[in-house]
Amino acid sequence: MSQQHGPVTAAVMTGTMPDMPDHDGPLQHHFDDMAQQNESSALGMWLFLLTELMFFGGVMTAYAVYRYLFNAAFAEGASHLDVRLGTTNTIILIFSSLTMALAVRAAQMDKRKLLVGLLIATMLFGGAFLVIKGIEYAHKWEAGHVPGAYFHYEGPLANHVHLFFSFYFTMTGIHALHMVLGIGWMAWLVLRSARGDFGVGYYAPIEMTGLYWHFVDIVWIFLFPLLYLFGAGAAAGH
Amino acid sequence: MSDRAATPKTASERPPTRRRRSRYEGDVPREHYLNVAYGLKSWLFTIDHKRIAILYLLSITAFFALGGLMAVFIRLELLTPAGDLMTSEIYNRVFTLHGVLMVFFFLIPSIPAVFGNFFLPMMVGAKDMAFPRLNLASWYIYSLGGVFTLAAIVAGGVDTGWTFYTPYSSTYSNSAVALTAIGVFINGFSSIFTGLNFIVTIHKMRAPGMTWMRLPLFVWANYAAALIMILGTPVVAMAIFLVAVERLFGVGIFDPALGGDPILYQHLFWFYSHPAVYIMILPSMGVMSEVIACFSRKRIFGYGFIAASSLAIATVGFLVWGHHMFVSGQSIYASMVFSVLTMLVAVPSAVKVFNWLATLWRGSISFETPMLYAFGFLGLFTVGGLTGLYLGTLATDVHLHDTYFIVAHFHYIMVGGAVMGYLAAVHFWWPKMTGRMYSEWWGRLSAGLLFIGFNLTFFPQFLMGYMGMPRRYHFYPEEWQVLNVLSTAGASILGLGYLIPIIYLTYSLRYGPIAGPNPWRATGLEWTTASPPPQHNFEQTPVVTEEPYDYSKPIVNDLPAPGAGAEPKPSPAAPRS
Amino acid sequence: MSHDAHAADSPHIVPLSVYLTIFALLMVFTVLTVWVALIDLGPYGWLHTPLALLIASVKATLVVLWFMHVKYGSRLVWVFVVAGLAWLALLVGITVGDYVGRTWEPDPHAWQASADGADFRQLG
Amino acid sequence: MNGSQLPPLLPPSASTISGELDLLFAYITAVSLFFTVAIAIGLGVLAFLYRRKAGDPIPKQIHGNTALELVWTGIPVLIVLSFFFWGTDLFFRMRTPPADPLEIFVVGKQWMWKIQHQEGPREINELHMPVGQPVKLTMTSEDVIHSFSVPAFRVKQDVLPGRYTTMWFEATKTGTYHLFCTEYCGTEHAGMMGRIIVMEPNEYQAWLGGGGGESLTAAGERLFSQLGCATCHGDQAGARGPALAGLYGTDVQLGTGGAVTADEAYLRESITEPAAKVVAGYDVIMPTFLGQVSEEGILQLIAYIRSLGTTTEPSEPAATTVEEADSE
Repeated sequence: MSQQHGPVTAAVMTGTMPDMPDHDGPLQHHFDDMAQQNESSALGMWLFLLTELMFFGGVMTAYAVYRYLFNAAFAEGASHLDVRLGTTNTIILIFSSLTMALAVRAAQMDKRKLLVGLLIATMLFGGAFLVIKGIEYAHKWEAGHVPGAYFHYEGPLANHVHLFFSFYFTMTGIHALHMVLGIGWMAWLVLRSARGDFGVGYYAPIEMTGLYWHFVDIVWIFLFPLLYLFGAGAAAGH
Repeated sequence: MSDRAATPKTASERPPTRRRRSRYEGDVPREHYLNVAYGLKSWLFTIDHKRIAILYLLSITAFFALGGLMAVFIRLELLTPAGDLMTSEIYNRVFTLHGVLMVFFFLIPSIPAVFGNFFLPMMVGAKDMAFPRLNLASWYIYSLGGVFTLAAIVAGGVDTGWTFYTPYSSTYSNSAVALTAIGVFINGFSSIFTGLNFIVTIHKMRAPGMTWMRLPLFVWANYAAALIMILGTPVVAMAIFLVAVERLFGVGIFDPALGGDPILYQHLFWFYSHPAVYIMILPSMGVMSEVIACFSRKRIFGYGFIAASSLAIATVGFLVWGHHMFVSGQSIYASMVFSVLTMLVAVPSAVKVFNWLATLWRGSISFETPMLYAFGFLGLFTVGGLTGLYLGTLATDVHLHDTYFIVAHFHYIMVGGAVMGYLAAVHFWWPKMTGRMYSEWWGRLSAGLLFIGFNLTFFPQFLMGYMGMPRRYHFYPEEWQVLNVLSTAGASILGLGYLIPIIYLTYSLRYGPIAGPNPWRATGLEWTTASPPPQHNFEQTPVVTEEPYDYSKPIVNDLPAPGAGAEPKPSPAAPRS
Repeated sequence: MSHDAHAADSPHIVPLSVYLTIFALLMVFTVLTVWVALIDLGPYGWLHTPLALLIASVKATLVVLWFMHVKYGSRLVWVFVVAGLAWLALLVGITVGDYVGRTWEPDPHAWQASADGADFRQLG
Repeated sequence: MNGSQLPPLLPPSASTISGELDLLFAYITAVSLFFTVAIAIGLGVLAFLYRRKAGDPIPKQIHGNTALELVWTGIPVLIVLSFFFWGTDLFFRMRTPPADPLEIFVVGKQWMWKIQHQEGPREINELHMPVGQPVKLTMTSEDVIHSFSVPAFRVKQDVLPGRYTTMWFEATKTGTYHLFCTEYCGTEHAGMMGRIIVMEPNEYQAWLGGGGGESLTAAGERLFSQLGCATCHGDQAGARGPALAGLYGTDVQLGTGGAVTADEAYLRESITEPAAKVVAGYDVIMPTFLGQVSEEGILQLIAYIRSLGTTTEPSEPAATTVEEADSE
């Protein structure tokens, strides 16, 4: 049997499961043609994104319940988040989505240099997002807002604010982890793109990574108002 | 397995068997998926769905044996009312491990990961799963999850029950909850990837002419189960992840001291874990459709209704999770809604049973081992399903919840249903997977023993449950000893019934008669190729021209002569949607 | 689907202007959502959350349809996307429904009745 | 239970609902038995009639029958709906306590049941109660989830940390019955067994009298002054906290708008999480008493607050319902 060793686990961890082709040709043995292979990749990726949706859905459900139960405390907790940094990050992430979309377009049009450049740009935007996120985390750490044994919060609603910060760190943490994996995967794609693996006939990995990245962007589009903006009105009212 | 793979070379040395031989066997060592490559590496790096299925078969058997051993300890302890065999700490770890191993590492992967992996691509006429490497990855993920869980045993075990209810699991338990939770979490991704592979394979990899209404019902059943895997598993993964995070970092989302609600965990947990029962039972039902049609030589009765009922079960089955929470403090109005939906989900299962019975009508029924298991399934699943109605009914559930009635009910579904179906599948497809027949006599004996042993083990538990005996009790009031002794006696027969197949199936690998491509004269693409199948399943891509379960013509245990039976050429416009 | 087979041979390349338009819209909606969050809606303060979620949904729809090419994709992907959203809605909706339902439960203040003294006689 | 021969196959039936629940159980069992036997016989008859005959004939292939499918879909739907309606009707009655029950408080703790009677007696893993009188339990847990189960009464209710759940039952027979914890709660889960002792009302009164100790409201009043609650929750106008007399059962206007009924759950929350629902017109200044008062203490405080009645004057403890009745 012709073995196709590959970074199986890495592929899975980044959520980019569709199989990589052999270097002797992108069409894998068990597909009839590239159309079938590409459609399968796309469907597989979308199904994976559905599971991701339900994965985030689990914690979103928990958030919805507690938001319903402890509305005031959640607004108070949210008012401690930095709306400016959150907005900046939202904008950065939209930029990265644009560059990602354009990277797929570059791959479709077989523009290798442009593809590499846009992928790197996407990674840089993603990196910038994570740096800002790190700054925010550091602020929270200093303020004692990291949930757990060292959580420190003065005020009558401390317990429920603690819950809010549990959600803040869990949700943004999982989101950031997805971004780290996506960036790592893109680094691999940059190498392969530079090598010339992708072209008009075969760019499914780029396209799939794009879907993944846009999904991560969508998650943030919801996290941003749910976590940051919720307290903004309250903060403005003070 | 490498021993096994060597057999074709020594084919001429074997004593002659009484079975007919295909023209493909005997003289020339034929290349198939088992002997195409040798050595551990050829197995650990395989991307052949059939070999991956064998890897799964071996690993889930190991986990089943371990989980079964735990069951032996449980039943021995409950032989006497006093907790005299082991301490409560140990007992709690034993039943937790029994549940975790059996549910997450045996029942959920059992039929999909072994027989789905092996036969789903063959049944739709594909060379492999859509994502072969993802398929292998899912086995590694499964194994990694298993390693974490086994590590948890070494680290002192876990005592939360397989349900990991908060806040006991998140705050109070002094056992290796986090390790086990991580193991189950990781294992969930294995299930997700298997389901994802199934769905894409069914949508995109069907052979020419294999329309949706020509799919075998096993494929439909696995499709429905795969939907649950990809939509449900992530939610329980998140729930268990939150428990692990709460234990490790004190991020207390379920902590009552912070105002967290422990019932919320139960919502998230059962959103998956109730449909998970259908992950176990739907593929088993799919096996039933294959086996019953084959051994009664009849087209399945009401094909469309059986296929649709699988989807109905998968869909409505998602909306009934709250029936695990009728006494939890959930809103009584939510309970009411969950109750009525639970009632409705019982109906498609009943429809299936009626259709199988109707299939037997005016058939030509024979009683080989897989059919005996199918009969066993019908009886036990009927009891299991009907006793579910007591639990979906609000008032009776209040009395029966968390008693041995529940234990008996879900064992009738999971063991009487899912495991019987699994064993039916093992015996039905064993000749195809290995090329050998097992001993029919021993097969029938163990099927009979399992049926008797199972009923003796679990029927008394219905009575105990109505008496009020709570589940997960290490010791109990004396008046229930008689029933517990009966149950333990049955368990010993049950254990024997599980051991026998392991022995004669292993024996058959070397000494069993050659099976031929189609020993049961069954329909379905998987039987149109050699046993064991060649590496790419079919010598040439099959073309489907007829509906499934067409038993209207004689079928022989042989392959068509090369070029003769195959369709002239695949039609260019293969329907894929 | 023949549609897809066609797409695979010559990919549907979306014009640059479309991407840039979507990008611009996303930026506009981002500014809008922050602005809406900061203004004081007075007695309609409860509208903050529905508005924020509405805007987020519009943004997500833009990303899904154009950046993720669902607008040009097969019907199958549409079906799965819609099914996934429906499932999420069921999970969130039914779970939150339980919590809302708990507040409706009748809680007859039996103590109150006995404190009023009206029913003492029945007990004797 | 004291049987010298075979053990019984039914638990004792000793509450007002246990008879009807057994009847519902019997109904479902009858239907289930009918289907199980019918399917088993059908299977046997079909297997016998259509066993493979010599010559291995090819049977006529039958596709199905839509009318038949509709029949065997429709009939089960009607049957299971009958289970649903009966079960739901009974469930709602099981969950709605009758007016004027005897109230008893239960605190679950790894691994024991702590029970407090209004009149003072406190017991562990035993619940003494009178026959023929509805009993309402208000329950909470100090640690994990427990479940209060009395098979003889056919009732069960989970006991949750941080929250009150209630259940009620009325015994119809005197005797001693099992009490179990049915929600797995840790190492000694199986040891969380107890007894329900149902007595004649006069025996129960005698037992109460013998139980001794201060009444629940008295204990609550003592705790109330110990904790200095009266400093803010006094009766005088302009106090820092709202007055508590006459509070219980009324609707409280909240500072955030809206209103909430001052029931046990609200009172508990106001002690453990004072800032969650603040009464209109008051500042958020009360510290939490979570961790400073045990769950039993909170129940005592609530009993005391409830005893303050509906008048503005602190009145006689109203927990004397049974005593008064008895004195007649």
